[in-house]
Amino acid sequence: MNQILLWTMLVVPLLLAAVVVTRADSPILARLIAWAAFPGVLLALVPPFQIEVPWLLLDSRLGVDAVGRVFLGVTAALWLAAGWYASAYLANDARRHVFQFFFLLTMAGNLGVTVAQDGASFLAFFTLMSLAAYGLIIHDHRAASTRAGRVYLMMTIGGEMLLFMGLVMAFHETGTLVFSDLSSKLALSPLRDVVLGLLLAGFGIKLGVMPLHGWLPMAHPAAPTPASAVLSGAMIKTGLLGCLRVLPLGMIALPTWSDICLVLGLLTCLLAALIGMTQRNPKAVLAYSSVSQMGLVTVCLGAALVKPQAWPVIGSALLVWVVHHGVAKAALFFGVGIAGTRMPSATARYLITAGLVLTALSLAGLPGTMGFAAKTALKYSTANLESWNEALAWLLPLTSVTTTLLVSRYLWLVWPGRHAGHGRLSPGMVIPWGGLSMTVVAGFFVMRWQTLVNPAWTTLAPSDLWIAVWPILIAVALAGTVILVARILPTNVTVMLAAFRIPEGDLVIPLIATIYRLRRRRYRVTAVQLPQRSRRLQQALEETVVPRLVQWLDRMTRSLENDLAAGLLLVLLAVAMLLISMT
Amino acid sequence: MTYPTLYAICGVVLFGIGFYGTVFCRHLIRKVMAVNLMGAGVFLVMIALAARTPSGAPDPIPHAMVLTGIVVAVSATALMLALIRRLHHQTGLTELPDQMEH
Amino acid sequence: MTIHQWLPLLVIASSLIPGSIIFFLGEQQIKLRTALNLAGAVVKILLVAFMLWGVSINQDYQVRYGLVEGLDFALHADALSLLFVSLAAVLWLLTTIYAIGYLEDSPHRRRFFGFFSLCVTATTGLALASNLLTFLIFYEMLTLTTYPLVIHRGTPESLRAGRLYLLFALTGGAILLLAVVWLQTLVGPVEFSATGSLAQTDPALYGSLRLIFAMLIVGFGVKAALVPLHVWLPQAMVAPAPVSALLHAVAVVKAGAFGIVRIVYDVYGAEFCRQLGVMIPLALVAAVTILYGSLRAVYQEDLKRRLAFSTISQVSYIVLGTAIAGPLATTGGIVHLVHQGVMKITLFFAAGNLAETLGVKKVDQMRGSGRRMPVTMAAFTIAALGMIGIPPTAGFVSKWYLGIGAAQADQWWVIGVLVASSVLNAIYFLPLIYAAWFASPPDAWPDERPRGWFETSPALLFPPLITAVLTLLLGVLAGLPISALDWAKLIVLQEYAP
Amino acid sequence: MDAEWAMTGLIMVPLAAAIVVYVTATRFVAAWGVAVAMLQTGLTFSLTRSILQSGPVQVPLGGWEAPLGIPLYADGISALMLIMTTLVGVTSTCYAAAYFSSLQRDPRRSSSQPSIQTFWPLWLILWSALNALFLSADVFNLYVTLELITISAVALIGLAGKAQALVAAIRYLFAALMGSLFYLLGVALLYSTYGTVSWHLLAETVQPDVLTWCAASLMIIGLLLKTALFPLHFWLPAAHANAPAPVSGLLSGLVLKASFFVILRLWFYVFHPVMPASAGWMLSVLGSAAILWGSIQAIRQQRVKLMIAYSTVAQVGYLFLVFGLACEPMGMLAWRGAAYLAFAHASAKAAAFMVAGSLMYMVGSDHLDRWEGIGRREPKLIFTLALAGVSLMGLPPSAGFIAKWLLLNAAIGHGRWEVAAVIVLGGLLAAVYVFRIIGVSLSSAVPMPEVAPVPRMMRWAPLVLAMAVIVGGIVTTEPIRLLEIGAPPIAAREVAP
Repeated sequence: MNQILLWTMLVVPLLLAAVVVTRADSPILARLIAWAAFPGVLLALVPPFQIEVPWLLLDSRLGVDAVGRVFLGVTAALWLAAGWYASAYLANDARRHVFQFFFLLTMAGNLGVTVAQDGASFLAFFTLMSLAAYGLIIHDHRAASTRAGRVYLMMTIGGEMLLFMGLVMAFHETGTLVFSDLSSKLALSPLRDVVLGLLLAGFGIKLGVMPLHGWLPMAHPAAPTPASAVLSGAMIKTGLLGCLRVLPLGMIALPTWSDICLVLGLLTCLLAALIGMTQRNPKAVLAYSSVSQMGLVTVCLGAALVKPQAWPVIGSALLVWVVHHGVAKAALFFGVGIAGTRMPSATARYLITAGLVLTALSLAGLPGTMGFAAKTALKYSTANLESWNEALAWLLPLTSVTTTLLVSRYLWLVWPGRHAGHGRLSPGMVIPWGGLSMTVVAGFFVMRWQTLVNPAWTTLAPSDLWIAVWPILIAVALAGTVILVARILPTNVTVMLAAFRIPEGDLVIPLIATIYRLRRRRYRVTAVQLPQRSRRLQQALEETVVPRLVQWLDRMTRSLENDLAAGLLLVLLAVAMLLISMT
Repeated sequence: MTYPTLYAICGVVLFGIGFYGTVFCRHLIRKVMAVNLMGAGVFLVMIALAARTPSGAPDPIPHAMVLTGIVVAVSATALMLALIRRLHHQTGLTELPDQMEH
Repeated sequence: MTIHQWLPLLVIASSLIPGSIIFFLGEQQIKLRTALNLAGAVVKILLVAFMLWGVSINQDYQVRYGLVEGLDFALHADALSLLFVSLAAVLWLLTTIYAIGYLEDSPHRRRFFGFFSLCVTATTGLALASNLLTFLIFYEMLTLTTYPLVIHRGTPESLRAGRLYLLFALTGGAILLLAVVWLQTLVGPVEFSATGSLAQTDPALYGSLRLIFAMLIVGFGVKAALVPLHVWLPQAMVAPAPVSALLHAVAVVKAGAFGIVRIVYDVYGAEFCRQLGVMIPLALVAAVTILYGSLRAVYQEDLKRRLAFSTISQVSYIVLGTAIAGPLATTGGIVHLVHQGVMKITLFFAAGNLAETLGVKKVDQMRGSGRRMPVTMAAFTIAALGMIGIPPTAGFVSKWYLGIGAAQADQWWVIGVLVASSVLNAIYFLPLIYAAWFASPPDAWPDERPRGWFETSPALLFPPLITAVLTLLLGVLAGLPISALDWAKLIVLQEYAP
Repeated sequence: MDAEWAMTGLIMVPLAAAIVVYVTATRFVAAWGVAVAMLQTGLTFSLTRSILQSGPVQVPLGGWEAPLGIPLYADGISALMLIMTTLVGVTSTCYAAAYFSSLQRDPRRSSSQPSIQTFWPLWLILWSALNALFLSADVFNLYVTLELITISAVALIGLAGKAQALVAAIRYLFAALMGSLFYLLGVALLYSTYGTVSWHLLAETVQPDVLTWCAASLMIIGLLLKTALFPLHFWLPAAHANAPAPVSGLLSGLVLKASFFVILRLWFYVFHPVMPASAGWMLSVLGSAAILWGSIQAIRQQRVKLMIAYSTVAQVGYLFLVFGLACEPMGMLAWRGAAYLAFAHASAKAAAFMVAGSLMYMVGSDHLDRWEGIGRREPKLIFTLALAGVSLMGLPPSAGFIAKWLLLNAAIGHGRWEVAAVIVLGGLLAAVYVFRIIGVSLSSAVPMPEVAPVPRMMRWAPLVLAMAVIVGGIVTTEPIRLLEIGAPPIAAREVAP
């Protein structure tokens, strides 16, 4: 039964994609597409199991395990929501077939990644997801989308290659591709650091850790809203899943890697938030927020690599984080679409505004939301790291401040009613959004009630509350100050300040420009000079060597092929033969 | 030196003269004559060497060969003359043109 | 003679006889010719299938016929040859169907199909050859039967390409002949055997054996288009698309690569090759070829030329796998023999469809072609992704085995080469895919000729579709016991048997 | 049938037919030719079978034994040469019948073309003489048959009637006669020393002394001139290229092989023990030079028939490689290779000349420019040319490949890398001129040329011959076994310096 569910989950989106290609346009098909991720939700509820599929790829293992289950649940739920949302969002798009096609393929890949238990099938689903997502990113064909798509593709292929190399080496070191064996054996191999370097870099690209994040702030704003939601909510988590699958977490301490993870994680977290604050596109702000959040995830990984014995705690903290960020971020992305529409009534506007604010602050760890649980979990799990204690004690609250500022920026940009909306607010969009937003709050209570997570993370003790709240308050105060100052300052100064903006994709932009310049120059070298050289050689041959050879042959022929020469040669040969015989 | 040897050397000399003529003469009739001279030289050698038995009685076989050879030589000469005549008839040439134009 | 002796001959005859008869048919006897061609191709597949079944239950199919002393004509169906024969048989059928559609109404089809069949005959024979001499015979036959196909159009460019092809192929063949004779005078007639037969040679001959190895590689390298012997291949692109397809996927280029595999494993023996120290140079040549081919492909504006340079690069994967040696790399090399064939033929079919239906020949004319010819371009896309080595296509499986094989042999640099080549493949394939699907089509195609109900005629449409599906299946179902990968593993098991 | 009858018949049947045809001046002259061809096939077959069964055959004509009688002798190599003659002869006969009858029917051509009445008797005499030569058991008889061959061959060239052909014929005749006289002088010296002309008896008594060496040098060099070995080939290209269509093939295929056969006989059956290896090596060096020179000249020609004629110069060079390679341990390979190459070349070259003749008949010229696109009109003929070319290039599967394979084996086996290189290079150069013709003829740069119709037989005869060359590369066991019978004793000899 479980197996049937597994195969249904994997095959249904692919089959639907095949049907979409034929441009069949029926309401049933549209509904099926919206529900395509549902088997995944069901599968997340069954007990863990694993099956061997020797005929698939390189002896595949598929299955659901404790970690994968959480990822699967979040992923499937988000895709389900995105599916519903998309059917409403794109109802009038003439090219929705194209969107649906790539949407389904990406979905298949993303769901597959969560159930892949070996390197090859993981890589296969991972690639399917990554490449198909390209179609989502460039869906609207604006110049910015195309450029974003190109950068995305380059980095995806690069990541693909890193993962390929890493897995090849990992297989060589461990003799297996099954993750459960692979990570434990890898811990002991002499090439561990090289392999981990390659794999972490490969997954880091997907995860968007600085400095590998360039594609992310370009791609997420470019994609249509439902796609951005899953890109940010579900797909970047596969990078984390990959790390969890291959890292020898809880087995040994890897001080170097932990340092790298912690430094990069914190940097990512703070820098991304700062850059994000300069953005004007709410989706770009959210994208940078994702980068920033993934920085925190990286910090967790670093923590787990310092203290293996703390892994059970950190692991569950990460899972909570995954669930929370996925749901909240998807809700925020949906919110961008919803906030931009014409509100039917003031009540609706208030409700929607409240939902947006709640979700946004949840991201910053507002008590009573899922974000609080996640934040607390993070704090607990990173406690007692010998050398990092001091720094983390200051830096983590700081990240809360920056996150709050970032979501404030987001709220400022999307605040319902500030701009004249366009388009109708359709229930197909509101229901998924509302569902997710409610989950953000409800999730907290579910967690309290469940013993799945550490009970300490969900106790609303005053000290914990205060620790969670003061950064938010500081940030709100800061934001208020900024708004006030902006009001007071002369207009030309605000305009000047507002002109300061870091482009989406920050570092990547100059890099890409350089690559293109180089490529053009190279092209000139190979395309023009090489034929010229060979032409010169050919000319030399045709004009000097060949005529001379022909002349010489003509002369030889004249002097050799005539009666006189032959007569003389006849005698000469006869004498020569005689002499040779006699010697 | 015995007579047969002398004849034989004579024959070889004739052969050489004929060879010289064939190669160096350009007029075709001269060439024909030179080839015949070569042939005559060979026949002379054959006949001379027929006297090789101790008794001095000539060996009949070389004679038979020479007779055959003469027949061959005659027919070859006839063919040569016929071809030369035809060539002359067609082109007025009495010498072979140079090789190059094939 | 028993069935065991007849079968290899029948497999060869199944294309030889139709080919020979076709020459004597009239130009206008189209139905009969088509029927003959297809019948031959189907019979060949059936025979090969029967043979596969037989070999899997340890039947020994071989036939031997002495030509002169030390020169035996010998055929033997071993696992490696069957792999190649199966590939040739399947792709021949598809290419024939394709060619029938492609050459509709063009002149000299009798000549074309006659030589086409002979070309496959030579390939089959070469696959089944069980000693170097038989191999050589079919190798030369291949050169001769391909020439009329290359110059089929008879234009000055195609004649020039034909000349260049001959110059390289015949010179290579001559060097090969010298090497084979030399080898034979040193060690006697050389039979292919699973682990090579030269390991016991007197060490005094090692120098000569090295030189012979180099000559053999040069001889085969011409057809396998190893740099710098590749010059002819991009020029030969003037041939009609089915020819290019066959040339690149099965016949010529693959024959060279197959020859190298034979030399390394079945003549010298991998272990002995390493002992002689000839493997690393070979691997280096292959690596240079891979990178050079990919690099040049990036700058080609002509679609078929781009594919040609891609072939140069991809075929050397096989050589690379062979040269790295070790069971895993060998598996990768051998399986790529099949995978590359399937993928590359798809690409050429698709390129041919574009040229024939829309008149699209240049890369920059492909904009929007995916909307006009979705099935063709879907096939193209799958094959191109396969070339890059994207899982779960066939290309990934090959690349994976090459990678882990290189690791096994401690040749880490090879992984770098593979990755660099994959990146370059992406650089020259992905823009095409992008242009085809996401760019808007032009107002008018260069030379559009609508054919029938579908986007193009069914004979042109289905072959690439089938091979594209095969590309996917070979990758996705790589673990199945009847997959090419499994067969390659079986071969490797024999090569490395103690 | 009795081998004796077969041998006599092979000589007498064409001779008698020649006389009948000439005397009666019958209108059905071609029918006579075809009848002779059929008879010859049967006779050759029966003789070959008898040799395969019971070894070499010696027949004293009229019961007169050597030294007085004229014995006939047939061993494996003569049988192979006879098969070659019959094969080329039969196809040429059919080709000639079609060629001349269509000439007769075509009023525009008959004035400038040779009379059909003259061709047949000459050809039948040539045939008879060739058979006689291959069956001769004494060196004087070889001379007579050689002369017969020369005279009939020259007359056949003269049939073309044009000035160019006459010049070529006269030049050829002088060269051939000179060669014959050199040979005859050698025979005289031999007879005076050993008192016999039977090569069997000579082989038993031959001694290494000055007179023998003189005789050997004279005979072999004379024959070199007749075989047109480089640098004595000056007469060949013009003669072969300007002969009428059916004659060129005969000249290149058969007439040259006659004098080569005599050299082979003399060298391996008579002089082998007394000639030093270096003398053989000298011939091989000349052969190598011939391969290169002939091939390069062939490439340079603009007329197809000249190209094929120069190709003959090159192929003759291959034949002479055997003299340097015929030493232990690989000597037998070389010997077989040379004999087989003679066979292969005869068939392939005759086929090539026939194709050239047919196309020249259609287009009116054998200039390569005029042949552009002709292959699209006449694919079968070009295909035939390609098949013949395969053998000339020495590519498998063809008789030429087998022969070159054997020679190459011998060369490398003896460490003769320079020879091996020349063999291979010659093949490549051959490819250049063969494919030059094929490439031009398949060109689509010009509209399809208009051509005169040609009799069907002029398409089929060369194809049959070309197919025979291919078959000769596949069915090799029997011919090679034939060559074992009466093979010369290539005794243990030192490799040449």
